[in-house]
Amino acid sequence: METRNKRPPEGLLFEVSRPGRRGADLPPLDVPADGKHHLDRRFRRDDIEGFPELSEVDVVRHYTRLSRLNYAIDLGLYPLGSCTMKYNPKINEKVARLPGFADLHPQTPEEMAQGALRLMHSLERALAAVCGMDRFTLQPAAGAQGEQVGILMVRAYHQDKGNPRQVVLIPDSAHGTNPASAHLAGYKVEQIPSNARGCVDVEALRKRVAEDVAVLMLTNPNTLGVFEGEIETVARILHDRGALLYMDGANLNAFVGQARPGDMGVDVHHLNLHKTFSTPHGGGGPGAGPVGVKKILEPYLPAPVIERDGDTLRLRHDRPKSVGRIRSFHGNFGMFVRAWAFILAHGPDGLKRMSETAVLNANYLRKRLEKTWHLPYDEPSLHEVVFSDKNLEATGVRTLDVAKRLMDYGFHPPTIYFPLIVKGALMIEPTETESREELDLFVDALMAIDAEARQDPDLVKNAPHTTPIRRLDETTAARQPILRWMPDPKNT
Amino acid sequence: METRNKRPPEGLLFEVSRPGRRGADLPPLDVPADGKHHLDRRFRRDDIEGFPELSEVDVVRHYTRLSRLNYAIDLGLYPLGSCTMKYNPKINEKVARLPGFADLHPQTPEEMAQGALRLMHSLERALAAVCGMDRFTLQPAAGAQGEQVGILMVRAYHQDKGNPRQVVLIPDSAHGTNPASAHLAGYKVEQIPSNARGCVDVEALRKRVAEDVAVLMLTNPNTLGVFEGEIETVARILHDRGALLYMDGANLNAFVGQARPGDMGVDVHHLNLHKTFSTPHGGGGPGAGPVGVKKILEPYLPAPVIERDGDTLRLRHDRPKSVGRIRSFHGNFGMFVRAWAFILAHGPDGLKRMSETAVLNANYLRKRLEKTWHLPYDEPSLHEVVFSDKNLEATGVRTLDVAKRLMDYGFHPPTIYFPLIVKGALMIEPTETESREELDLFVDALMAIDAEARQDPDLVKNAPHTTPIRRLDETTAARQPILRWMPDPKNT
Amino acid sequence: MPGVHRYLPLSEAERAAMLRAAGFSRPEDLFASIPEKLRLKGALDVPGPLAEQDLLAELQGRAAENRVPDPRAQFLGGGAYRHYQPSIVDHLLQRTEFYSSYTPYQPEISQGTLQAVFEFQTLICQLTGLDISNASMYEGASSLAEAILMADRLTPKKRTLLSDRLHPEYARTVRTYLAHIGMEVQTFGHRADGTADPQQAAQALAAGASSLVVQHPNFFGCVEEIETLAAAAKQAGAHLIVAMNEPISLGLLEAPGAQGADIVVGEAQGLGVPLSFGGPYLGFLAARAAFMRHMPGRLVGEAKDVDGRRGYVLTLSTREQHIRREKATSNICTNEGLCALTASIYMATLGKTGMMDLARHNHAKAAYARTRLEAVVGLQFPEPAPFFNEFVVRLKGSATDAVHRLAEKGILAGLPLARYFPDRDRDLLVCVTEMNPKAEIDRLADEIGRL
Amino acid sequence: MPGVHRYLPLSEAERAAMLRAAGFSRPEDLFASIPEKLRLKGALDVPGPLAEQDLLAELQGRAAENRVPDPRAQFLGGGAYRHYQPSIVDHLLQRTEFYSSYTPYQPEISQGTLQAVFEFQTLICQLTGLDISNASMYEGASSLAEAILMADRLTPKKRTLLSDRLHPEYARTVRTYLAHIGMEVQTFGHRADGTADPQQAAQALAAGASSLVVQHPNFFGCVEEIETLAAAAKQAGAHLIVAMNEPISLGLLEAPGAQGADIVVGEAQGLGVPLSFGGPYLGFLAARAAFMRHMPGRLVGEAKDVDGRRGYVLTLSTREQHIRREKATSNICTNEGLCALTASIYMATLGKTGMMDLARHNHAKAAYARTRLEAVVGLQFPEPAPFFNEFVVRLKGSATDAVHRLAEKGILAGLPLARYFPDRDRDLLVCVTEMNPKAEIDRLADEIGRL
Ligand SMILES: Cc1ncc(COP(=O)(O)O)c(C=O)c1O
Ligand SMILES: Cc1ncc(COP(=O)(O)O)c(C=O)c1O
Repeated sequence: METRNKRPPEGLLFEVSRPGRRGADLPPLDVPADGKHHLDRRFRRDDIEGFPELSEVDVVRHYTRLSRLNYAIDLGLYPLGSCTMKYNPKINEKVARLPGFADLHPQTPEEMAQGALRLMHSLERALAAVCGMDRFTLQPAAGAQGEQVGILMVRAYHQDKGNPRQVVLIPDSAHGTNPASAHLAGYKVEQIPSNARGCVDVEALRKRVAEDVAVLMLTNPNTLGVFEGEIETVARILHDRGALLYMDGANLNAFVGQARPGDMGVDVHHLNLHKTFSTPHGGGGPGAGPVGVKKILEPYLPAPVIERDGDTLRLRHDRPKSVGRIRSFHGNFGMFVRAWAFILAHGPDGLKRMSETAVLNANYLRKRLEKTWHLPYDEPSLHEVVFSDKNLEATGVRTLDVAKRLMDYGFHPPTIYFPLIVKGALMIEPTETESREELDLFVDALMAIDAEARQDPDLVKNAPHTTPIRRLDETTAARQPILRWMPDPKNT
Repeated sequence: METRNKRPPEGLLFEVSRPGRRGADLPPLDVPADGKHHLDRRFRRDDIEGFPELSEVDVVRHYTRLSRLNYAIDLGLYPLGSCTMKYNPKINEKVARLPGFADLHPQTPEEMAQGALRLMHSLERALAAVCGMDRFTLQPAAGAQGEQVGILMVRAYHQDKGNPRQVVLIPDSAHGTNPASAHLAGYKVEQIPSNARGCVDVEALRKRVAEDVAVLMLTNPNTLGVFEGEIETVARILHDRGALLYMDGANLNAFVGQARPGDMGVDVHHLNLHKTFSTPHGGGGPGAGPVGVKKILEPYLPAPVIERDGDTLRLRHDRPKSVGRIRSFHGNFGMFVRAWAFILAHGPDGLKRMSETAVLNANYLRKRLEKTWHLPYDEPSLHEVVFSDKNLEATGVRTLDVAKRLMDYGFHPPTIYFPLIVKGALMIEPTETESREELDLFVDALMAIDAEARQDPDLVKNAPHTTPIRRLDETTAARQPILRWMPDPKNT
Repeated sequence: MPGVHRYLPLSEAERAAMLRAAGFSRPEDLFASIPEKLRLKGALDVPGPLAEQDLLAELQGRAAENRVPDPRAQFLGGGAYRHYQPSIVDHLLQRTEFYSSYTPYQPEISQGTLQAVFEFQTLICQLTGLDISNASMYEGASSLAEAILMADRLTPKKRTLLSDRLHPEYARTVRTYLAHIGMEVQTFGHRADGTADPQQAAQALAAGASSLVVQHPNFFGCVEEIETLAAAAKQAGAHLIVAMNEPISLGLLEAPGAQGADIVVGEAQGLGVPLSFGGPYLGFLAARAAFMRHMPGRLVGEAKDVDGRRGYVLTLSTREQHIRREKATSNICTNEGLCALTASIYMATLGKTGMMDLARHNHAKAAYARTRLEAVVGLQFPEPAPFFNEFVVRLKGSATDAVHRLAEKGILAGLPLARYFPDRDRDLLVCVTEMNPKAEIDRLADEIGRL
Repeated sequence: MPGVHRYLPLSEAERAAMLRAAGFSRPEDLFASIPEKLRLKGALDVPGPLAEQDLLAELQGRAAENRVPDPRAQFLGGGAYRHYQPSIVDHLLQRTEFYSSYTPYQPEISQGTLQAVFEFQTLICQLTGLDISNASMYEGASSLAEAILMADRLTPKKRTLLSDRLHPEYARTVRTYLAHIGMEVQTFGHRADGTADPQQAAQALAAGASSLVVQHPNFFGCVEEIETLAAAAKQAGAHLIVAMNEPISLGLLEAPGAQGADIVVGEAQGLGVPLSFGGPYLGFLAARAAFMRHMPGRLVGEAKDVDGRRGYVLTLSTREQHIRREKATSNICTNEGLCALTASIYMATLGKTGMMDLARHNHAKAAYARTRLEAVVGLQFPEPAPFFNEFVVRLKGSATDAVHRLAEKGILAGLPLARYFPDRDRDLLVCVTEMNPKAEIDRLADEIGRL
């Protein structure tokens, strides 16, 4: 009996293209087509080789069909650890598309863009309140760029004091962007080991921190979902030696309204609006990575900054000590609108309830799973919990297999093989927007997979079985990369 | 090996409901909650038993999951004969949602609603031009209601002449709404047989038309997709005896810009904006069934009608001879906006090209299929073509099986078992918005199914195999109807 | 390229090739079956074509010609109601699988629509307190006509009684529908407080009727005494038909089914369907189980597939025109499916508490407006009966003039009853919903006071 | 119910039950791992909560505070471009499967995104005339910085040369990125006609550099002589990096790759991405095949599944931060995926002829505007070189004042260069696109004439 629909898979744009089709009509040209400013032949192209030709209908069908090959948050739990895949409120999509925002040109004179500037100003202040920091920049396009800006500010600060220092310390459990960003800021990266509890080893830190250390990049809660309980001590150690504390705030969803980086001795940190504040991930982006700082770092913020001038808000560019621009224009404004709407929708209690629920859901999952699945670090969990495939060792089933098999149960898998300090990690972050029944269904699936692994390991190892495409040969793909479509020589 | 995703099917709203959840928050009440106008207890309810309680997330997931169980025009060919399932331009959805239209209250004073009235007026005039009629009413909510209005006008016309007459003649190939609408207008319905060519039998008609006949309801092109070539003669026969000619214009897509009902002797006809003019079908509706009339019937149009009064347009209610209202307010205005946008997008040449392409696609399919599939009426096809399952008689495979098997090939089946004059009819209408490759894929599928029927009939008889749900027991469903969810007595 | 249009996939070359493949030499030949003299010679007299950019500008221009006050300052009701549509409703409606699909004739690939309709039927039953509901009808007025016909199918008496408090457009539509099928339509009067008069109803019923029709809340906003009227109808062996056009009221008012109504029918636009200048709207029809096989319109029922899975199908179609032709229970075919989906998503989003809170808010705001207006000297309230979110205020002068004068102040004050009742020139029907903040209600009262 | 929020599914009861099931007695205990003294005592100082109805009103109010002239009368460019977005683009973007999904780490359930990115990479290659493209970067300026770093990875010279005709914000961003990684940034000058000077470039190159950077069309609108510059770069063993921020120009201008550019990088917002006050936008980076393993950002490649079906995967990830940490080719992780999809749908919709026609129209309209302005006495055009849809006009007085005065006439005349170059106080950068009808161009010229 058949199982797969017999319609051939959707071809590439270039394959479904047909010469002579068009998907858009332009208004008739209402000015002379050619005049004295005619552009010389040598500047012009007479074809865009291979470029597709489709009708509007063809385009709509192509992308509608493609969309059906994706999983989505609106289809179910999307428990990617450290990614905070929460529900994206639809009203946020609507307000971000208000013509007053969506059609606003970034070069619009300030006087005509006060609504946008006010929104950015309000968001900055709200983030400062949430994080207990003195000031924010909204410019960074994502978390990684926020890290980069943050470390550049740290550098400028030390520079001002006469010595930029050489080293950035990063725990071995940190996200890859931390070292990459530190490197871009011209620093040497040194790893700090985690202790048995998965937290930064304070003694090792104390030993290491010297005049050459500029800053420690600490993720809190860390990538195990564990709160860095000794963070104050950490801050003191650093500050005593003139170093600063950077916090990677990607996991801020864990304690919004419960605690604030600013109260923990953090000097500078980024957060991800596309995580904690629910701006949609868009299949990879866009995001936004605002950076919060304490007073001491304010002079170094990227220019421009928004400042009040009577009743009008102005963009100040004259910031002599600024680290400068990190991008063009004012940042990912469309994400600011969404994040601001998200904050307004929740209010103070709602935000607090948000983190409480995220942590409750993670702990509920943990409790229901920990008897069956191996918990490498038995520490209190906040917003996420990390398991491993250790208990399945005998079966030969690995984390990757479990991830793929979850697809057959209708779930997106958790983050796998991260953090690196856990072998075969399964990093599960449910977020606050999951219902109990969805969590229970997920638990049932993981329990069933554990049983399958023992009874019929091949069923799991060959998973997924029910997806539009099954496991792909990524090795060959990387060895002989095909990164673009090329016309079939046969047809040309 | 497994084939179906293991996630349980989405439950009913009432099953996924959880007490205490809410999907919407209201603005705080800014007036006294209770005053002297407090509503007495005896008028009030204190519960809506069984009503669902869901969070916004639950609702979004519920309907997103349900949506994925549907086929859609944006996923491929939707060849339902007589339904004109063409692409629904997205811009039409956008303009229909402009606040100036979508938020306009039907009781808005005329002076404040000139934009809407102008749009309706323009649409009326454009339809009159397309159909060669003198005047249109946009009031009917769908084709059937248009028929009803049309026949009521015919009745009023005859009444005015002193005798409403008793009989409405309808060919045996007509759509079921024709007799049903005639009946609602208080007429006795008599069938007129089709001749060997599938068209109305002119001789039979000539014999039958007498003083008691009010009107003939003729579908043109008829439900075989064939143009009623003798329509002028038909009109003459009727007119000679004081009877009128009603045309069912559901199939207007076949000759827009090529010919006009008004030039064929038609006195009154409806058309379906949700067919020829591409307003979306919405899984069953809404539609709109404007009715065009010749001068002689104008006095009987439903009230109100739009009329110029200097620069302003007014709704005239004082129409003594009007058949009256057939519904509240001004008709399905949202559909008018879409249809008007559709007409503007095409223009005169575009509309002509639309029908030409619809007919081309139908004839292309016909040519490619007619050698293999039985063509009960070998007459020139316009926008659609009707095949039958005759050639498969020996295999035991029936039209229904073919329809279901098409689903396994990723297609929506054609209209089946209609028109009634064809045994085992497969009524195929591709419309103009299909590409050649989509048509070819469909032909390949029907060819493959023909082969399967001969080699492995059970494969076809047990189809579909790849749909979320397989064949349903409709007999039991009708014998013991369950028309609503009821709380499970076990749980209460 | 004249022929190549963004909505038409075929290129000129494909067109030519297919024409040849189909056995034609010229495009005109495709229409050879249309007699030459019927072939249109000239071009159609319609505007266009417009590029999408120009099309959008054109329609934006049209929309802008509708010069209406801010929604917060509108107080129009009278059969269509202003309510806030949560953003997820339209977001979900724009799933092409919902809006671009046809009537679910093929259940295997239409379960999304079918389950949603089954849920709609259930939600309507829960709101109205009745046993069954259909999948939707055109709109309120024609649905009422269908309900009257249905009642007479079950209990043929060829006579119906309409309350004179019924929406005039509904009454007019009923007469149009019933004009030629030998059913008599009679109206009965109301009491001084503005509600339908049970006595007069009883008298009229004495002569026999298949149905007694009362609108609730009625056209003038008054909440009706359903129980009393139901008793009178029952007594006379007639069916009580309750017509409603403000479904939000059912979040506060007792379910008519629980009060003895046999049929509840009307307009459900209020459940999140856009005002859209009067349509598309959402007719609904709920009734006691006895009416099941007499129902007009589509019905969705539960069924099992060959593997035992639960699914949904269109059922009891032997009632319908495509099977029964002139003997069908109605001529309806295309209904208002997407509006029913709109209402379902709306109801699911508000949920039980939301619906009940919203109804309370509407009533409280209308009550506040009424109280504020009562404080204005010289105004009268011809219908003193309890109301939901709508009531009539009698001004000192012409209500039509008042509406125009307040429009200059950016207020759309309500519906002048003169539109339907020339003799009620000073009467204004005012509707207040959650869309009207207190500040605007105050402004309305102040400005009316200043008239 | 304080705790029950529309975005939080759990009811109070479920919350309590789950808390117990998880082994906690009070919600606070969930945070026991946070030292008591770090626990926030008071409530956060943020506004809200707002019901959706109020939220919408609040943001509509904010949006309305942006008082800008009608889009048809706007002539702003300077790095962001006004183009018409066909309605299908946003309709398709709103498919939740596209916008609510994460980076496609799990290809089996992400083929929609992966195939779309693979198509994006191809479209960018076709437009630029180069071999490879990545899956998107943040925006134009930082992408340029990444390109310079990439060039120096392949050919380490620790030195880059920037044309002084580069967008000032791009130049500033490059300096920020390169400030501390031991790369020298030097600029070279331009010719009288406003284009980058190949001579000066050659001189600067003599000292050695890994890349020569020129914007095309440049910040002042001038079309550059790519071939000449490419020759100079090649000669010196440097890579020519062409920075672009108006992708529509590629519908008319020869593909830089075909003119000798090694890398084409920049801003692709013009491909249907909303202006949105500056972001999110779409950085793109295309290069010759030699750069493949030096590319920053994500790359999607073709692969086969176990059943031999063609599919797509994220590939060459050993370049990336999650594997290589500080040795990665970039720190980028989250990119601008949805903007890349926007651009892909936009390009697919316009298609080959649409893109080329649109570019012609843009140029024709800008040329017309320029001609109209040239007819105004007293105006000057400091950059006489050929242009695409943007050029500088030197007014008789302050351009900033002019912009404000024309704003009162409902025209946003352009970008005063004083914003970046205090010494160019009278210069106005004017951009004309398909969004500007002739009538508005005429009005602009007339009003400038009246100044
Ligand atoms: C812990 C952590 N740090 C940093 C990042 C980088 O943030 P972005 O992807 O927004 O650049 C992420 C995101 O995956 C993360 O999880
Ligand atoms: C030939 C014909 N007549 C009438 C109708 C009825 O139109 P509607 O469904 O809009 O009421 C249809 C629609 O199916 C039809 O195909």
